[in-house]
Amino acid sequence: MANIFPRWSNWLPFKIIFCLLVLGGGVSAGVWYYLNPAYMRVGYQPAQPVPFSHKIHSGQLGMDCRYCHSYVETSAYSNIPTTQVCMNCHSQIKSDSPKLQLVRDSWESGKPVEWVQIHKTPEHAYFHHSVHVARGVSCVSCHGKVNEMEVVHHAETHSMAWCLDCHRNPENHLRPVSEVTNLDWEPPAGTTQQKIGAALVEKLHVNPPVKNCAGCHR
Amino acid sequence: MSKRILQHPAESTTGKRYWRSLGQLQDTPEFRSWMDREFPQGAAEIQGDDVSRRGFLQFMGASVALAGLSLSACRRPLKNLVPFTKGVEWSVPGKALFFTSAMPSRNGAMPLVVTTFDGRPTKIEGNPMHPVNQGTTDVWAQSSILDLYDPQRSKGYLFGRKPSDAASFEKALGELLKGTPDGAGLAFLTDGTVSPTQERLRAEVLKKFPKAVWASFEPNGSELEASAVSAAFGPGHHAVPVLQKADIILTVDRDILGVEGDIAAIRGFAAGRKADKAGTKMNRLYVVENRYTLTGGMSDHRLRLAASRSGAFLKALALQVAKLAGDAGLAKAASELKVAETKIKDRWVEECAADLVAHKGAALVLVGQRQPAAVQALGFAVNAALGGLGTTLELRKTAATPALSISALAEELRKGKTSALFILGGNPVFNAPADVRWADAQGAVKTVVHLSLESNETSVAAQWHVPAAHYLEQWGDALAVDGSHMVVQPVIMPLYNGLSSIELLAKVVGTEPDALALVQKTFVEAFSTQADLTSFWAKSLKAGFVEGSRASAVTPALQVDAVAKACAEASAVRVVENTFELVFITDSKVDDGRYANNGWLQELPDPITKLTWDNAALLSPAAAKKLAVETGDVLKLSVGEKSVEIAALVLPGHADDSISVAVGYGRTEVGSVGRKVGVDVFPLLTAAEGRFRVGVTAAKTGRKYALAVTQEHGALEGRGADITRQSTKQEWAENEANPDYFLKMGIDAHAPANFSLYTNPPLDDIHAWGMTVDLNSCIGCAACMTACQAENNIPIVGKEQVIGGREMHWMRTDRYFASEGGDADEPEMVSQPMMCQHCENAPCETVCPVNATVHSEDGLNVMAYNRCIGTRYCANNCPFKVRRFNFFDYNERSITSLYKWNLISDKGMPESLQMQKNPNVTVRMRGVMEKCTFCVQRIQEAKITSKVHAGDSGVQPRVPADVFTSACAQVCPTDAIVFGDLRNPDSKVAKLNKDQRSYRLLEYLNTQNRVSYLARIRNPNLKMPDAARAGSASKDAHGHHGEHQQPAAPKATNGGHA
Amino acid sequence: MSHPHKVYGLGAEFDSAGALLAAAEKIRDQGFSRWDVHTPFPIHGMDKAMGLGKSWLSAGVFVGGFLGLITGICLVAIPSFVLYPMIVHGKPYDWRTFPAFFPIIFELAVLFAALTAVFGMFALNQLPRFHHPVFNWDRFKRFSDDGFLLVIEARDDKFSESRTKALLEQIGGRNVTLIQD
Amino acid sequence: MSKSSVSLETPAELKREPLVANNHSIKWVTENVCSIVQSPTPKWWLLAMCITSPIALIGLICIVYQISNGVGVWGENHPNGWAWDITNFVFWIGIGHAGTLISAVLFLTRQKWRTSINRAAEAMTLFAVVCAGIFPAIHVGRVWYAWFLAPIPNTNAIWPNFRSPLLWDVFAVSTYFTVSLLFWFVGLIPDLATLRDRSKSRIAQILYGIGALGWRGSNKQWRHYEMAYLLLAGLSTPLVLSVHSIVSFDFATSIMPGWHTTIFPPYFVAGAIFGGFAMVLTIMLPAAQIFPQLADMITRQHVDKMAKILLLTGSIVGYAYLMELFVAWYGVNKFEGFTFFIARANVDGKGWYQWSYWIMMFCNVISPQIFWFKKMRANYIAVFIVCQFVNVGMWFERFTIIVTSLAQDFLPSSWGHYAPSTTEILTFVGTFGIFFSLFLLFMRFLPMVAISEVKGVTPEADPHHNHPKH
Repeated sequence: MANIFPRWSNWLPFKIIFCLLVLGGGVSAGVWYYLNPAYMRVGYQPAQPVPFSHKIHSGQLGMDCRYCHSYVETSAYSNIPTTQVCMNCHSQIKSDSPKLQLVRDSWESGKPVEWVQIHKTPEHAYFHHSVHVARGVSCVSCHGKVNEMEVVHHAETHSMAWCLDCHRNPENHLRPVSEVTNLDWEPPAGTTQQKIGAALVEKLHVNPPVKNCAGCHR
Repeated sequence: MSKRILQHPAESTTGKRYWRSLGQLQDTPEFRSWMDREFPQGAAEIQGDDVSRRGFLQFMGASVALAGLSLSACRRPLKNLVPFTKGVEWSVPGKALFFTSAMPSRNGAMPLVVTTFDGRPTKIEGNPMHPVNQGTTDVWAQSSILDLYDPQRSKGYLFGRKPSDAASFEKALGELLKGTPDGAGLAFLTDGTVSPTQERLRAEVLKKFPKAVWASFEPNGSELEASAVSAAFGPGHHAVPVLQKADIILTVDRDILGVEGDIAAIRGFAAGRKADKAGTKMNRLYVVENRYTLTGGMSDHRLRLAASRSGAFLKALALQVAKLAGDAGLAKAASELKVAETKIKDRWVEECAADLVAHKGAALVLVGQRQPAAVQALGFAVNAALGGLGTTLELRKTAATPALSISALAEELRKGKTSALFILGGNPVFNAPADVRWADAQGAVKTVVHLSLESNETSVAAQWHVPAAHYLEQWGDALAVDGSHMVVQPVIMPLYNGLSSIELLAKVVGTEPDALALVQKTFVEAFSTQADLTSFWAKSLKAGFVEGSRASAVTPALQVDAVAKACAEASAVRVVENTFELVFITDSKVDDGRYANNGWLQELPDPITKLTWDNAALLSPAAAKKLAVETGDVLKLSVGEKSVEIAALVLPGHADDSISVAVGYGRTEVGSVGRKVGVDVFPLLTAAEGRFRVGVTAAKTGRKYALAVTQEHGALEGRGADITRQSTKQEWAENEANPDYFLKMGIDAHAPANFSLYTNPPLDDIHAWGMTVDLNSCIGCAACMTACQAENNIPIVGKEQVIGGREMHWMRTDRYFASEGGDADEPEMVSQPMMCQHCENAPCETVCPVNATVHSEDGLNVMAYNRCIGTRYCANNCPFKVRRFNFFDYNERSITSLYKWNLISDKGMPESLQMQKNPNVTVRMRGVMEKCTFCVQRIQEAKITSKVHAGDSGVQPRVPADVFTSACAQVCPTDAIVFGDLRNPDSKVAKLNKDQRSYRLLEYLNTQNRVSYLARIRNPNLKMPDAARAGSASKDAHGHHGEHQQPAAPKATNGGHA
Repeated sequence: MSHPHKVYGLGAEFDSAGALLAAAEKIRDQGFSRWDVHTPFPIHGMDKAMGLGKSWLSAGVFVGGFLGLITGICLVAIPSFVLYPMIVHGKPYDWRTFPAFFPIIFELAVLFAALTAVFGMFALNQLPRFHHPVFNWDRFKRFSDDGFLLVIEARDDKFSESRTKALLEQIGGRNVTLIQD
Repeated sequence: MSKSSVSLETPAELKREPLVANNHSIKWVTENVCSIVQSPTPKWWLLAMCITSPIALIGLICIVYQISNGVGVWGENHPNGWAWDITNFVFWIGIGHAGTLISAVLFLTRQKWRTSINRAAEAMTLFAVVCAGIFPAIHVGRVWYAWFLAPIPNTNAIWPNFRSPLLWDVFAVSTYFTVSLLFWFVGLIPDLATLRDRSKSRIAQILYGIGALGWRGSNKQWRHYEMAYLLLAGLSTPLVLSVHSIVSFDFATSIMPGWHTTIFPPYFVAGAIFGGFAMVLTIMLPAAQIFPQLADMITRQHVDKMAKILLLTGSIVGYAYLMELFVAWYGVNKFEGFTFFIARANVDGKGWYQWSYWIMMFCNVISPQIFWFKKMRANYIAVFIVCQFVNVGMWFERFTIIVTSLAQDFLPSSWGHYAPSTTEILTFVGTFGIFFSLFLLFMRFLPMVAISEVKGVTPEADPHHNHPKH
């Protein structure tokens, strides 16, 4: 028997190659799936220090988003409301609720409530809220149906490709500027989102940066 | 930032200590009043963000708290958003707020508008409403924001060099003053800035302490000019040149467009220099100077002459003017002046005088402030003879009360009877003239209280050091160049509890040290005639100055006999043959040393020498040859018993018997930036001889010293017609009808028309951003470089790196010395701002392998830092070499530890410096390329605003013409840089782009630059002997060019390794 | 196909390349099909002597190269023209920029062709195959030195232990050995 | 095998000098080549490794230092964005051309003398490409983002710029390395089988056995093997020409004076062959002295032919240099004229790097001219010395091209000197350590000469050769 290698070794290279292919494919698929904003971000739902319910305030009470997020139409940032804004109502309503103890403490001590950040724009991207709102991009397009969320979660991927989806085809997402904060808005019967969107693109001269990197990176 | 700042105890030593924490102040009345003052009411919040990028430091220490991983947040670290509890009026998170203010200086305060983001000032601009500067500023105003955030600023009281506190100081102050009820033994020393409130408090101090002594000192001040004015016109006046009214200007040893002028003079000159179309009226500038200055660079005719011989020149000129104008008084005065034996080019003087006299009433002669008072007085007499009084030379009543000179004060102190000396600003131990022997004098005082921004040489020699408030931190007032009353409005609470000088004086007087109240009281007294003072205050505060408060001109007659007497009494300037004169020049960056710890200024190349991080002995090529030295050789300059050793820098166009050296370097007690930078030449400067000194010997030491010069090569190499196009007024008039006159110069005159096989993709945005740079207006002051640095978060890299050629400035001002025939001694100087040209066919783009730099539809060559991997190929393929690479992590690492192994060296930017960063511009990391973006953050802001304004109206959103501009264009004192929308026919840039003088660099490459230059027009007097030289270096001569080559700094021997 | 006696075949050794060539011609003429020669270097004329035609590997390589070409065109064109057209150096984003894409298309064509050549050869030669019955023949290792060997497999229809052995010895084979599997 | 395919037969009518001298047998070839690998480790080899491997380690330390601190630890600056890094890259990649050229082009043109040197030359190619690949990889500012170069679909929806010559480089160099590696490995398979069959130790048997992939030398295998080898040679030939052309595009497609030149592709390819052959000789001449067993395989005839190639390619390169000067003069473009006549040739004393230009001129154009003389071609010492000149000269050629064009370009204001840093120098020196260490490992563990191919050119290999065995 002068054979150096046993008979089973003939299949070994193929087995190794097969394993490597499976492993490589698995790693690629894993990276693809897990290291993707669709997994990393979507569904992120941290507990907030105050159990504030958007579902009650925005959904049931029908408060406009801009009551609290008051600078969304003027600033790049959509602000988190001050304690004062909470207290505008809650000094009268549910003024004894234990859930609001932190808010009352904040109001008395002057120490702000530390809310947990959910949507975080990457450091190299400069997102501007006011221009989006002014051009008919609804809150719901990026933040999902917050009015149905008891606890807010990250609803969309916020990846660059996702941004580009809308920047390239804004007609798929635009709505009349007056309906921007109406999270339940649907295109009226007899028309479609595309038709309305295309008309708005035309009317408002919507021309978001697509080739211009400096639109968002500067 | 692992700690939540919000829960910090007030005394925390580990957290941020640059501003008051919430815990410290939340319930105190001061906090409330401060809040009311800064943000009277309303609602706002701070959104968490990362300081490393946006420098977004949170107001009051509210902060993003990185609390690590928690179960509910297993995918990413927990970050918090911290809103205000109560909103603050006007403050909208993420939006800039603008406040008017003013930067005090000895030349008159600079009216400013300060940009703040969430309570922290980030950028300074000129006040566009003020007639003096109309929105423009200068290098010092731009960089003063960095002084505010200087991490090595004085942070507390020092007593005997040991930390103390405000309470101890108050106690000590009380005891000091108790000891001397009439003020005997009290002395005050202030700097030369004029503040109405300080003047008022001075009067109160002297009223309360009548025996107190009050002195004032500015190392680079204008005392000689003041005495010349008072000799010529009587005391209490000062002279203000009105350059916009002058058609013919002669400066004699006076850098009126540079360090010896002010923004009003620069703007006045530029206004008279506009070359809108061929044949328009344009001023003519004759310059007599010992070294190239910005003024010399703008000259039509320039005469190299040692400062010590300027008197001789002026005498010859005055005699000639007197002869032509028939002014016997002037002739008499001039003939009385005793001057050094000097050979002056007769024809130069004759033709210059003839030109001046021919423009009687519109001629101006300016004499250097370092010249003897008699010479300056004679200069005023010449102006009077030329009919310039009241037109080109305006006289005003001085605002400041006379004070003792520092020499007199030193004598007083040496008597040993002074118990307390208050030094309000300034650094006399370092920069008082050597013969004053200030250190001894100060040592004779029992208690010296020194108020300053930094702990300097004077502080360590004083018993008490009091940290000063930066002008952006405390209320104050000041007078602008035109004498208008301005309120210095603070935009941030004192970061380190510093006191302003008026607060300290108020403490001395015993009134409430409330700066706002003090300033308002002055205001009320000054404008008591106003009906509604409250709204007048508010209106003035909003405008930044008090309208109508401009100082009015007075018209005293020239006392020609007094001038003659002064001339007769003045002793002649000695000239010692075979020695040099040493001219002490005000440094264009650190001034008298006060800005030594400002990294932006230290790294800013001097407009003339392009030297950074140093001073040097400037001398002419001929003098260098005589001494057998070249740039970088250390010279020993000796006079009397004193000597200094300083590196030589050979500068074409310098007078051969003169050496110039900038003062203000060689500071010893200073932060790490300014330490060991340059050589202190104050030991050679004496009060007796003034700011030039004769009889100085220079000797080669044989040692070498590495100078960090940013422009190695100063010659144009026969490329003048390609790069810096020029013509003369006369030649332009001849070619008025030729649209190609400026387009077909240099290689473009020969190259065939560009032809492209491609159809370029359309740049079809509604806007097309572009820029023009008017070389005729640009004086090369480099204010644009500093503005760019402040706006765009550009780091400094340190001297070693500058020597290695890694400076990061996005724009530079190229300075060429060029002359036809290679005349090394008499070259012309040309300045050219150079930044990314935003080529439509950008060569940098195609070579980037990762699409990190591409083109936008509005014509920008955009750079996505986060995509860049740093191949540097784009920089290589840039014909203008305007791209800048982060060779190291200049933002995160100290410039002294760049070569230490990264693993063991500390990283991170001082927090106070993070506060300066523009939140709308990425702070770049190492390994990425960067370059001028045309201030794309401003473009985007403007576009977004136009879109938000358009709303759902259906109006096409479009940025209106000239509603914003780039940082460099905004700062430019001469409006040479104009930025805007080329596609908007109403915009300035679109109009200038069509100017006949408009040309683009290297057109033959077909890069289709978006930056165009407007050719420079010189206005020579054809009768002058040197008339033919004007602009000749930029003419398209074939084969017989030659320029002088500035010997390069020994860069190559200092390659960038540790 | 399993052989009851696990006989793989018969091996014979020849003196020289020429002798082997002559022997191969004879074996071919005898009508054997499952046999081969093992030599330290390829012998000129052996293909003909064994009745083998031209290798078809070249056709596969052409296909591979062509696939590389198509891949290259798609790789450069789809992102540049369809997925994210960008304005780069004022160059159009359509077919007119193709000259700038030639290098990558070319390189990919060559790469694919070369990979096809190598791995196609492996496949045709059934490599890697570490264990093989011929290695059981103790004189087999001489093939990689200076041996000229001829092996006829037992699977060949014409194979017969005794007759084939005789044939091999007759045509000059030495050390004719029965190779066990 | 058909006539159209390669013939290993030496036509008898052309009475050439034998490629294997002294009429050795096939067995002799095996014995001699394998004895290098299978004899005990010689002392000189250990000594050489002790020198080269620390040098390689220093290079690696420099690379780690550079990556952790930034490109600033090198001497590059504005305007010299590239200097030693790309010089070294082009230098090594140029050297890496000889191996494939010898293997492929000479194979296709039936230059059978190649057989004894092609294996070592190919190995040299691979190691040179390894060294070359280091520089573009580490010269980028953010190495950790170098994967942006790969066209991978990503959530940013952004792609590399396929118009960039640097991306072409990525594809060209990686393809070249892959194909060269395959070519080399395919050639090694029969020889690894030889080593496998001769090895006594179990470990060696297994290791060589794995490398040999179970090669049995059967004619059915040889048939496909030869076809594969021929095809690889056919593919490698345009590849080798394209790679250096593409490397030259880095410069030729730019707009810098001195770079923007259409002559670059042929000039660079010629230069690469030139430099590559010099490096082959640099290695093979000492190797032939160290291993006397190889002396009959690497004969004077080989050296003579390679010297002639050096003369030819050196002259082509010289022609290119002169043509550049001519075009610069004829084109009347002042910027280009300045680069060639002043920055490089320094006719008026204003050039900064004229020494580099004249070193290049002397080494690359003048020194090979001695090979017009047969005596010089036959003198191993002279050949070796000229090869060293060529190695130096080719490095300076790249340095001249890169640095003179960048240091003094369009605007005099941005001109700047360049000086290398210690780290930069040590990194380059380190690549020599890596190169020679790898080559020493190759000499020790793999057959330096293509055994089966050399056997194919022995007289005995001819089936019609009637010489009795032994």
